[in-house]
Amino acid sequence: MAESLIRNVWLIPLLPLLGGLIAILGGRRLNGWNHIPVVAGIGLSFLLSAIILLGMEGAHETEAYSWIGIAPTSSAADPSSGPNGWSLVVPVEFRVDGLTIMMLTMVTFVAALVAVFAAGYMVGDPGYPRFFFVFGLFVFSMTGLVSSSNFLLTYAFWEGVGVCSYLLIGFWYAKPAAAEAAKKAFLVNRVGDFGFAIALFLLWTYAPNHDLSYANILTIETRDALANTELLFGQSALFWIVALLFWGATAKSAQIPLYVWLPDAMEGPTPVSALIHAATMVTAGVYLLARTSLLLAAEPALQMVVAVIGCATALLAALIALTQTDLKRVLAYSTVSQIGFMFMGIGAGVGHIAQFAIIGALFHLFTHAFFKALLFLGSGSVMHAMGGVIDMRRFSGLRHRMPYTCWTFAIGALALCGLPPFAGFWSKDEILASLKAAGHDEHVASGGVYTGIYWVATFTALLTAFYTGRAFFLTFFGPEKLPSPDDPEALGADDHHGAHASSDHAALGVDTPAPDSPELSRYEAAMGSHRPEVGSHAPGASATPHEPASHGHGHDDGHHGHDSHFGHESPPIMTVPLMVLAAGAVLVGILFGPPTHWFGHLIEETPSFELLGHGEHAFDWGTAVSGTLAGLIGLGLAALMYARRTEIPARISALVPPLAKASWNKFYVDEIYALLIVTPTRLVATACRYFDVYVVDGLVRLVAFVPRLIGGDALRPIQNGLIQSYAVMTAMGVALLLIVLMFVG
Amino acid sequence: MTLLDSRDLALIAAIVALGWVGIWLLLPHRHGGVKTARAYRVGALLSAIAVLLVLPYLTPPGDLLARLFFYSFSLLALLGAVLMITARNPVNSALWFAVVVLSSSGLFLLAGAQFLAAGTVIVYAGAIIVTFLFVIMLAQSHGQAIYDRSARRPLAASLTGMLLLGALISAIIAPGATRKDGDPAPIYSVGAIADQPPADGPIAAVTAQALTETSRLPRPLEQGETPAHVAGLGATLFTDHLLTVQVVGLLLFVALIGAVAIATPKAPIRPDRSTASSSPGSATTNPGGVS
Amino acid sequence: MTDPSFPFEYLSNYLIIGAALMALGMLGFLSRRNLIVMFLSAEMMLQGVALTLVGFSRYHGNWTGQVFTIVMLTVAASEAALALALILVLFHRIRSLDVTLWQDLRETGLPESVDTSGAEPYEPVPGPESYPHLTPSGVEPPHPRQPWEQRRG
Amino acid sequence: MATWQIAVILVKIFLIVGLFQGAVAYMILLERKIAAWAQDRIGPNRCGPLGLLQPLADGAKMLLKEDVIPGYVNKPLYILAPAIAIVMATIGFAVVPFGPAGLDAPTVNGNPIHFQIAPNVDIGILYVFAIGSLAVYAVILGGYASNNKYSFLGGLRNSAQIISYEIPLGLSVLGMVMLARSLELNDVMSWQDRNGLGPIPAWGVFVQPLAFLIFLVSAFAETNRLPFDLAEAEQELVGGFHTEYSAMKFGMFFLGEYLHVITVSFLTVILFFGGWDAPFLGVEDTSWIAAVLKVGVIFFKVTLMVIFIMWIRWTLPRFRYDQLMNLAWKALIPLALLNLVVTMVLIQLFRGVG
Repeated sequence: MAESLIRNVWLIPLLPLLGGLIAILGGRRLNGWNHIPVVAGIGLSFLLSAIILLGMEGAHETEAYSWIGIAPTSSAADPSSGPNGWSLVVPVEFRVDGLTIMMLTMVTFVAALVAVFAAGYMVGDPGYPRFFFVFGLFVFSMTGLVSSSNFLLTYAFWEGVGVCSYLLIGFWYAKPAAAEAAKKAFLVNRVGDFGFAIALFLLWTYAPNHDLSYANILTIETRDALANTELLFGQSALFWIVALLFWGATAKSAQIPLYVWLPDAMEGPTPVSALIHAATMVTAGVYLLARTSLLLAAEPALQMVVAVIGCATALLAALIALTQTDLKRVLAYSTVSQIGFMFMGIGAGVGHIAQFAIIGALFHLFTHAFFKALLFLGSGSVMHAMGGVIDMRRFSGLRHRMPYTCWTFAIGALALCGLPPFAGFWSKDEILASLKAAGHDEHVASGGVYTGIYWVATFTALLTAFYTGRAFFLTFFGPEKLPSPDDPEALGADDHHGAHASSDHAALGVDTPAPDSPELSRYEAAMGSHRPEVGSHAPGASATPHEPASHGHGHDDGHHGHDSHFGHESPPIMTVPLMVLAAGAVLVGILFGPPTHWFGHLIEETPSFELLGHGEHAFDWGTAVSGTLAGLIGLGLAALMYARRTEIPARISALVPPLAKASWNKFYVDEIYALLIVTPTRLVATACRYFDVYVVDGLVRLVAFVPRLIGGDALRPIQNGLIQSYAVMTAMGVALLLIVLMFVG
Repeated sequence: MTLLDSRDLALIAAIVALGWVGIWLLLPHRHGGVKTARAYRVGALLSAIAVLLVLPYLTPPGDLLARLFFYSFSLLALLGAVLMITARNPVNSALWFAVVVLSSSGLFLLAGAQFLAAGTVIVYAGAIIVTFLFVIMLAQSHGQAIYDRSARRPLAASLTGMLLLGALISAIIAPGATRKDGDPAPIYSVGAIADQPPADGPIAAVTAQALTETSRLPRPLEQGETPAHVAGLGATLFTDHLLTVQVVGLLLFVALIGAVAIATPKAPIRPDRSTASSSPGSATTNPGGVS
Repeated sequence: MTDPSFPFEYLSNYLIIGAALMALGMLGFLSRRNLIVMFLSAEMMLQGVALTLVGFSRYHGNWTGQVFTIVMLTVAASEAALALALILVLFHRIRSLDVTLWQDLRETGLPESVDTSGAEPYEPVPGPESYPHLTPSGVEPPHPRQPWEQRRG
Repeated sequence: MATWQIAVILVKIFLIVGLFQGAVAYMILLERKIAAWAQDRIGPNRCGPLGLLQPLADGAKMLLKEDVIPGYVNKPLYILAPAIAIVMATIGFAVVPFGPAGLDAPTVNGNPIHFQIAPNVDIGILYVFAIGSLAVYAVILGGYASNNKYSFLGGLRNSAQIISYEIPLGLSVLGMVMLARSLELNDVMSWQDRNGLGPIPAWGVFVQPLAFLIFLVSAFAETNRLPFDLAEAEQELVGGFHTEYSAMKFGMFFLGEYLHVITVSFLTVILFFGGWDAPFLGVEDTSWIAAVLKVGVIFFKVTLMVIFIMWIRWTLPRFRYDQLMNLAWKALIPLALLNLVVTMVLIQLFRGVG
């Protein structure tokens, strides 16, 4: 069974695509059941990958078919001919090894649950078929990305997930904020993809046989050959390739300096945020770096850079997350921060702990997918209940109204804090342990840096616990309060989000176009239908600030706790995935982690990982204790400050106003980008425009003037509009040319 | 002057001249006037002589049966072509074209291209020409229109066509494959080009990129042996020329959509003619949409 | 490389027949005025080229020529579909298949290059005399407007 | 090619042509009998015992009748049309095996004797389709040349129908072709014989049931048999494209139609019912007795098929023209494509397994 499945592993990407195609081709005819084919497709894919996971031994590669093959002639087939020989082979080949099957199983599992959740969450949206089509397309691209066995194919799917991300962030494309965010994500990702593409060109140029398959590239021989090729600035080709791959990874995985798109990507529907912008796609960069870790391991300087960037990102994002009031944005920054942890792990893969560190990073990727998807879906559930409001200042104390959501969210939060025995603890601990080991390794040149990173990471873990606790307590504890348009915070939100494109609709949350707004009518004109959910589920939100709430929900929060339309728990189709994911967030750490080492053994079956350095590693009680302590302290502080609405936060922010303000404004990164990049680009563009209009166009006009002079009278009559006249000239021309060549030549 | 001897030159000139006059006489009059039967007879005679003059350039291939078939197919193709372009009735034109297609399918068979022979008959004779017959019959069910009975500048057109023929024939028979070593190598001679092996001719770069081993016949054929045809062609199509197949499939798909989009009966462009033109026009457009 | 049972002389047979078909097709395309006959002539040119390609394919002993002929076949099929659709549309507009009626894409200010005023009048082939001429009876129905016979009319 | 081989081929040609022309005469009798049975009549019973001489009388009538050529017809095309009809119907038999042929053929002194006029034609099925597609000309020219509105309409309708149904016909066959990996009809038969699950033979009707249905429907349409005989439609079109034909010219059209029925029955039997395949007759059995038995089996199956076709004629009512076109373009072609794709996927999945 598993053997034939491994041979036909292309089925795993194909099934979700088929489901998506059925969903969109069925359209309205499916009558709101469009999610069924997609869920079925993803579920089948998960089953297949689980079967492969259980029955797999070693690594396999299968070639589905070879799309383009431009092979060298026998004379040019010399492998050492380098850039002068030419060859391009584009096989559609897939591989099954530990890394791949881990990612496949994780992606399809989470995606299946998120799809089920989305089936409840997106009910009634006019773009329902489109949503599930793009959803299927995304799962197709993502599974293709992780199962492809060839850099070129990986790149194609890499772009595929980018496109799907774009389509899903801008799913409500009639909403300007969403359109802007989608554009931003797309452009920022292009910056990174540019690096990836250049890295591919370099690989193609310098790799032996111009073969871009993993089996060819990820070998010691190829690595040495690349390392011995001098390229630019005294650095080897290997250095540049790895650096550019890292550059590509920073964009996709939202690291400094290209992380800015991810928080804005929260404009998309929440299931999308959960799946794409938390669990799967953003980890593609980590996957890529892990996949090429053999190459990375040969460049210690770059590894240091990776670790430092990851550390800086983790710290910065955690600092920003401290003060954000938008629940989804807190989670988004936490995602950025956690991926920073993964990068730290990748960067710590030096010396004999290389394999251990990479496995740690991948394990964090694995566990993170579960609890972050859980947190996002939980926030989606909250948002669903609050009628699209996601600002934490406008609701609180929801634990009685939404018990399932509350407690599953709590489990996710504990996992994120890294408290034992939740999943996050095991994986974070492995990363910290590898950082510490890298610091103490005498073979590593600058171990001090790693020690520093270790302490910063521990501090970041504390911050993580703090802001996670803050979000949880703000949402679910304290006095019960539901959103109302009269809430002073609702208006105040506008001021603070002023820099954002979403400012217009902050009061109405990010998921729904404002009712009665021109955007909504345009949106509905575009979608051709009305979204019933807004009216029926969220009357509180349907009253705009200009129109006093006629329904009376917003005034006395304490008295209408049993309102059947508003602030209720989500339906089972949404809570069941939450519970499944919560079980995962508790269990995967113990099942797969250090207690069993299942995960480690699985990943070790990846061929190129066996070539990495590996030594013995005992469970490090020191990091475990310090990490747990950091988590407990952070959580405790959060409980102290937010569980029952104290004045401490305000006082603290009054104590260090510049820092708090900077954190509130996300450290002005967007503004700096605007100043450093957008403005100069605009200046250059203006200059180019003037050059184009006056110089180039002038030349063109000059050039055009001459033939007009010649052709005016001489050639005009020839164009008589009759096709046969033209054909006569052509035939005569050919005949005369042949005759002339015959008798003159 | 060095490449063709005077005998060939005279023969080609004769073909061109006879064909010119003959086809001019056979073509309809410029203003649709009626030509005398004698003019037709003279034209037919001259054209027939021109066609027969082409025959000396053909080399009899293979055994008796093959020769018989080859010459009959060639003659049929040429006669069919002449009759197609001179027929007054477009239905006859289409039928003569069917004759041309069938005889060139026969020539395909003789060249060992069985799949193409069958495919050409199915596609051309079975579908395209029949569809054309449809349109002709629907558009001109009554008699011959003025534009069928009048040619556009028949003298100049036949001169052009025959000059093209003469130039092509002289380029083909110019010594290339049979030239001696001392002679200059003419690059415009088909023989010279064909004689160069693809590996180092002027098309070397193209063939080197486009051809892998599968696109050749497995080995040189023995005398009289027929290659396993369809399997080899299929293997080539789906390995070396896979992209070609995909592009061609896309082309067909686009053409299908385009034809449907164009031929679907639309509201008349001129609103003032909406009542008058819809009723007689719709009858003619429907079968086209179907076919 | 080249097939010993198919020397250059045999190839040149195919080339000459192909060239003749091509030249005659060109002749027909230039001289005829019926859109459909012109199109058939163009198809005949393609047929000549196909013969040439098949000959070369056999001569070189590889499949490339035949593959390209298949491409030509498909192109011809697509072309036929589109051309027929276009011809139908054109015919629908002026009720005529005459190519010289479509000269609108000429340079502005040029006169039309084909003058059909000197053409001899159309004499319809006499129909079967056996058709009975019935005496009209009843109310004469309103006649539809005359179809738009000529663009200049 | 030795002279005796040509002689054998000529003998086979004469045999087949003579046999089938004669068979057609008796098929007409059979059809009339079946029609009578279906309509609870007696049928022809005057000429000879049980009406067995009726075909001879019919033939004599056809041949001896005055051959009228109406005025105002397009004479060359008018004469050409029936000739095309019968020629195309006859030469289609060239590649149809009526017994073991190719590698399975029995031998005389080591020389194989093929039960097929042109053995080892690499493109057998394509050839049959090519010839079949040329048969349209008879119809369309007959309709056009008659210079008669009803004939013309009948010709147009019929040729549109034939062109349309050629597509599902060809597509439905491709499944079997892909399975057998050959366009040769012999190979298709021997594939069906060689494969199979225990006692169940791998006949096309079992492995490609959908394709079989599509093929059957399209074959009815191709041969103008009754649910699809819009072109003749005696009640509506006064006989369709051959209204103006009489005597032997009409007889040629008639003969061509019945020859088509035989061809189609042969194709159905070969592609979907295993041809000469019977439970105790294997491909490895190349003795003469087996060969004769195989010929018997294939003719038996063909006879059953012909009777089935005639039976259907009196079972189903005629289609309307738009229904006919809808059936071809909106049902059969998509279904045939689907069948093709599914077959491809399954072959890809189980490649190397079976």
